[in-house]
Amino acid sequence: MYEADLRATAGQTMAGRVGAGANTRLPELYRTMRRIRTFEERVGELFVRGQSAGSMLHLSIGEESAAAGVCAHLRDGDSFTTHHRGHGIFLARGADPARMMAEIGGKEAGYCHGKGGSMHIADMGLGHLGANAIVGGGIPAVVGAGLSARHHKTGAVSVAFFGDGATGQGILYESMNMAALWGLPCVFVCINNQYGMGTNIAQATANPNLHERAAAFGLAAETVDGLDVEAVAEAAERLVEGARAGKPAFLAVSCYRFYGHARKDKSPYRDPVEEEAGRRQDPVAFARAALIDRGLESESELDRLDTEIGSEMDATIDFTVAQTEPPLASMFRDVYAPEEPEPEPVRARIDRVLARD
Amino acid sequence: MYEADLRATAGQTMAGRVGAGANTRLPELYRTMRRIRTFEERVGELFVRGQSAGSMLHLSIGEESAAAGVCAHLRDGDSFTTHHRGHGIFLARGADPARMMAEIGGKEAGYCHGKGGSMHIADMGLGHLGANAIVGGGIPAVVGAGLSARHHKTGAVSVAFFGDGATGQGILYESMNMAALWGLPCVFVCINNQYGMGTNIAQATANPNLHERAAAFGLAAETVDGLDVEAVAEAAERLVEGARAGKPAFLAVSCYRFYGHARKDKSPYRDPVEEEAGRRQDPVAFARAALIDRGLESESELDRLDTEIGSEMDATIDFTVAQTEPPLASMFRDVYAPEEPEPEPVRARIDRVLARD
Amino acid sequence: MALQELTYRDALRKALADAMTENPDVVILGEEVGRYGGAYGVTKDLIKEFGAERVIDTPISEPAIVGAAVGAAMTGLRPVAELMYVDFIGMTMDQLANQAAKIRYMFGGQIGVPMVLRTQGGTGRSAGAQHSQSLEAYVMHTPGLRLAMPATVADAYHLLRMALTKPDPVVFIEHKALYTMKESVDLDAEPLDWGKAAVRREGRDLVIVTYSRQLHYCLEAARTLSARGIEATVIDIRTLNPLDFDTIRAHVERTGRAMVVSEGVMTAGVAAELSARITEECFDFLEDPVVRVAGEDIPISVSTALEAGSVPGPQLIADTALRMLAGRVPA
Amino acid sequence: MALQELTYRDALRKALADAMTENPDVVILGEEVGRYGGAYGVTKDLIKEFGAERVIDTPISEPAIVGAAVGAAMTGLRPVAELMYVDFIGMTMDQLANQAAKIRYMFGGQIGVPMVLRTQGGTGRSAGAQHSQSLEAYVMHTPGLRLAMPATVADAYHLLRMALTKPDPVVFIEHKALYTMKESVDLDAEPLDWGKAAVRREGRDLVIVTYSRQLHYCLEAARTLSARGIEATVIDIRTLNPLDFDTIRAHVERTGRAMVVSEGVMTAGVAAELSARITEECFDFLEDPVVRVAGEDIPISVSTALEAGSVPGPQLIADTALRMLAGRVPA
Ligand SMILES: Cc1ncc(C[n+]2csc(CCOP(=O)(O)OP(=O)(O)O)c2C)c(N)n1
Ligand SMILES: Cc1ncc(C[n+]2csc(CCOP(=O)(O)OP(=O)(O)O)c2C)c(N)n1
Ligand SMILES: [Mg+2]
Ligand SMILES: [Mg+2]
Repeated sequence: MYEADLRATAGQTMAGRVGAGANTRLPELYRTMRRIRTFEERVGELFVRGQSAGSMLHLSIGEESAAAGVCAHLRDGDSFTTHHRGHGIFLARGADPARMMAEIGGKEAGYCHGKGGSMHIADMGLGHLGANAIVGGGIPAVVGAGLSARHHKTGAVSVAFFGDGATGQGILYESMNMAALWGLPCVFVCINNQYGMGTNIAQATANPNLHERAAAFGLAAETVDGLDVEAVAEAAERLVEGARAGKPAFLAVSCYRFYGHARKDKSPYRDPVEEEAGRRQDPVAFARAALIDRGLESESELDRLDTEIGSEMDATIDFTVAQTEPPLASMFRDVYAPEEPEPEPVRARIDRVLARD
Repeated sequence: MYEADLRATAGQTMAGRVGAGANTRLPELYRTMRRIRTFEERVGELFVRGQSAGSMLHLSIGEESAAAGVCAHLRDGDSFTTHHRGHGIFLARGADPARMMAEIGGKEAGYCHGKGGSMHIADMGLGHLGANAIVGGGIPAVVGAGLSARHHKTGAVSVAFFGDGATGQGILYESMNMAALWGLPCVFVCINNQYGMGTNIAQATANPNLHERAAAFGLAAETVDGLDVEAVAEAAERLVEGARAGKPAFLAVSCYRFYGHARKDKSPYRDPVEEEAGRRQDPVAFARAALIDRGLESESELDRLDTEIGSEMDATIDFTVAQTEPPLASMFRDVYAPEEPEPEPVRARIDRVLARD
Repeated sequence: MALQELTYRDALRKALADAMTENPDVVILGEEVGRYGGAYGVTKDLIKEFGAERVIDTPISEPAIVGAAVGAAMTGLRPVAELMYVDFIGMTMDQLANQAAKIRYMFGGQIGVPMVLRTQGGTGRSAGAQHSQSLEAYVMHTPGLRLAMPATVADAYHLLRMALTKPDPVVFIEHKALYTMKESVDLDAEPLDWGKAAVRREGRDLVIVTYSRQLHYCLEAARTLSARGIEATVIDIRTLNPLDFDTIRAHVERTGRAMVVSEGVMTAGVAAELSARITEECFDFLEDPVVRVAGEDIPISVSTALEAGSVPGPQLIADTALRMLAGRVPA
Repeated sequence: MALQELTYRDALRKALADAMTENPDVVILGEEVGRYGGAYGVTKDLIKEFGAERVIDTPISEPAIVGAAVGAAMTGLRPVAELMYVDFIGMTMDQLANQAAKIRYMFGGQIGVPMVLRTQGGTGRSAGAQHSQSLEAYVMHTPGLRLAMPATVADAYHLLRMALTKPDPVVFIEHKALYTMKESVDLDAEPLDWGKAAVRREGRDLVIVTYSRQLHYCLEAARTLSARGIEATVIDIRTLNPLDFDTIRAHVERTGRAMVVSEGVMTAGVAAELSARITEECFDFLEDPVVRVAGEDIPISVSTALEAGSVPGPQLIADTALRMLAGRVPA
């Protein structure tokens, strides 16, 4: 019965999609994806301008459909964690790109006051429980969030976003097993961009049909082609709503990492022919073409939108450059709760020790 | 083609089994299982006599077919690791029960000179890379042993034995993924005695068909009923030889933990009706009946064998009780290699510090 | 005021039960915490009282247990995760040290991780090298983690109750050899402040700083010493983070001699921190170097004789004090 | 004798290549060690020279990488496992501390685990809280694990070559800020003994004990001090286990003053061990308490300013020494 329900929902959405009518969400999905694409391009510029905090900047260009498609089905009160390549997901969930960029620049005005940076952005207001620099590190938190949702009967889901590389980490299976065992409202979204640094997924596992693992643990599990954001959104709707109803899920979104692993990596380990083909799997361009094809938007309307987004994102750089670094004293803040004493600085301790006579 | 080979082998063995002929290994398998059963009963006695080192004694009664069936297909040069309930496996592989019992008693004459005890028995001569008190802790070592076998072209396999509880540990999946990816000669044997302490496997996972997980990682994977040691041996032969040929494997042996988790546990969390039914799944009794049924051995011959084994195992207790504890100074030995200096005892350090004036 | 005769185990159990009654967001999760009642019986029958959704039996997945507790704590629960043995902390150090300990900081103070990780450690049950360790130093060396280690029945109760009100992650390490210890306690009494050391005995000649089970060995040694005319002050630090150094300083300055006693291995352990700190802050008052009495730098054997020899006992503590005060004692 | 101008990175690479050429059982396994050449380029092109069966790219599975190395070491290989960042050691502490470190002991001396775990730590690249730590104290506190931390190009080469001949597991921690450091070295020179500290500079006034990148900061501070008339001895301990305390003792007894400098957080860290040990063994020679200059007890921020502020630098080291010797220096 439960499965039947899901199929019914799925069927409806499909129908909605095929008819290129008013109820398509493609324009909105396109806009989200374009904002992500442009934001990431600007992150690259921030780096080139020497204004980023470090070079550990992981761009999600080519993966926009995963962020847009899944986040389209999240609601207020839902929560999520991301991996180190999580800018797009957070933007899709409603982040302020200026505060994001400021965080990436290590500035006081950033989401985490410059303590976190690109790999540790979080925002409790939007349910972002945190990006993570540990591959797989943020996954089990969604099990805990699922327990909270069950306990407080909030109807919220919690989504873990991670890369194909994280399927090497045992904690993923421990977490999926718990979610399935307890029927928690958890969704595991694997953004399979084919690479973990220089390692192709086929060099990391004998069976790259990643969803089969999740199925073996008892989750609803699918793989979807990330070229088509509508397909991602449909699968996400099915699985997210299933999870809300107590059937945790796994979704692998197949896509391609357009550029290097981090800003300095030129991917010398990849075949240029493969790269070219990979970059043709462009969900932003694909959606754009579909909008025009289906007569939902004209080329010039889209150009205007793209320009508008360009300006919005340009402003994030100007904003960031104008911001200040966090004050040195803030270093001792937030180790413990505000009502607790701060750790004593080493210099103060030494002063005390040597002031004895 | 590879799969076809396996099927052919399997077919042959089946044929061999159905004809209750000279080429059955059942008598030998029975003997191994009976020795395990009796040994474990004596371990229980050692505890009652207050001669065991601690109460962390985990008996494998009810699980003898896994040990006997799998070890029947191991050869010189093969290696294995076990979990904390590994006495039977080591015996099946040829251990000296007296040295085992002495180790369980924490005596100098034990396999590990009383440093290891029941949960840390090992013997490099027999390829026993060690029992482990960490659930799942011994599993990845077989991947390393598989790499060694590949490197040195020894043709050896390495087998990890563990319980159903270890399927909760992520390191199992990491290890299986590596073994499958690299085509290593590794076999993962899950002795599914239905319980991890007080937790039934159905309370630990949403999908208790454990072999499905291994299959999803690309291993040859089967579940076999542990009541029938010949079935276990057949599956083991298929999978062990497959692994030798480069197709790593997973075998779940279904059985029942007859007694408590450790010596002091009376399993109050189990339904007595279930326990009674579980204990009827007795691989030793089943094999005994089969031997008689098929006219391979007479009841009196088996009685004689059992008595002989009883005396052998009685002697292990007498041996153990007569042995001495390891000398106190041995405490500082074996932290590092023999050619390295031993750690300085705390007492000696304090003496040195306070001898200054 | 109602004095009760309670075991350490029951005091812990009562702390959990009282906290769960008071705060519906307290949940317990871990291996065998429910139907089995905990490997050492601390959570016995709590599942009957509070149900399986608040006393959650987990698969054997330590990393995810701690990780799930982190997520739960960030989303409105007050989880008490249990690690059956502190020896398993090695599997969870990423979730504990990289996640729980750093989340508040990395995220610029947006949120804390108010969880308690209960576990137990130490020797005393012939449990071998992987079930007998004292690993509190790993925790103490990790900024962001609070660390409590009760030595008495009253502290077992009060420290656990307090841990369950703290805004930051608390690692709470019990000692496996203390569970059956009985004391008469007043659970309604005003507890001492969280983060305040307890002076368990006062004496003029030297200060012994310790915690957890070694407190009892130190007190036993102090009685022996007293019979020999030496009076020791014995300080139980109770919480290693926060560390109440003021109490230690005051007593060391008064007596001029300090010994630190810990069951954990000596090198780079808690005893090293205490020793370094005392030297830094009380140097001019010290007549002797601070002496460390700690676990040997070796793994623990299953053999009972070797196990006992691997960690400090009352004899070694008393002998060391006698040597420190050699000038004062009639030979 | 042939002097070569080499980077720390290339010296490490050459050590691996030479060891692999000499001993066919040496294999490397880890994430991105092969085709990618290592996140910091240390294993660059080794896969071309030695093939994919000796330079093994693994999935992202730190616990199993270390566990596989343990099994490989027990069965005749000489594995060099790589952890891309020491910050990931938390996931592997079970395999490292409960398996690698204890196997020889638990099994009564039957077998050792001759593996090397190469990794890198420290600040300096704005890599944030989970990629900038100095976690050597966890390792130093674990009996059974050897621990080497090279500060110079020559040591990068020689210590790694030596580590690859040792019978016990060696954790080998490089510093991410040193990879591009260049020095002229003689790789054929007789290396100093494994386990022997290097006295990098001798001076009459105080001893600074340190290791890894902080050595360079200490030397810089020593030059500043020298200009102020203060002469410091700087000892690079190089291997934290075994620890060459004899060298430290000799110099502390001579100068009467000691400072220990470490990038790891101060509390319960390596600096605590060094301080405690010096106090114990050299108490009567000390004119000042041993002073610890170490990392702040906080996580590391991504902000470059906060990152740099979180760990010692030449300025703090020099200032501290000046204060210790305040009586001696013209104000
Ligand atoms: C535990 C851990 N191991 C290794 C790394 C280094 N590392 C950072 S990203 C990465 C690749 C991750 O690949 P994937 O999960 O596919 O994410 P992607 O980068 O493709 O988005 C690696 C190995 C890390 N940060 N954490
Ligand atoms: C990492 C770890 N977690 C928990 C334990 C405590 N423990 C010991 S045995 C056991 C149950 C194991 O069950 P299973 O793997 O099925 O083996 P069995 O005891 O049934 O043979 C548990 C939880 C442990 N020793 N190690
Ligand atoms: Mg990827
Ligand atoms: Mg079991």
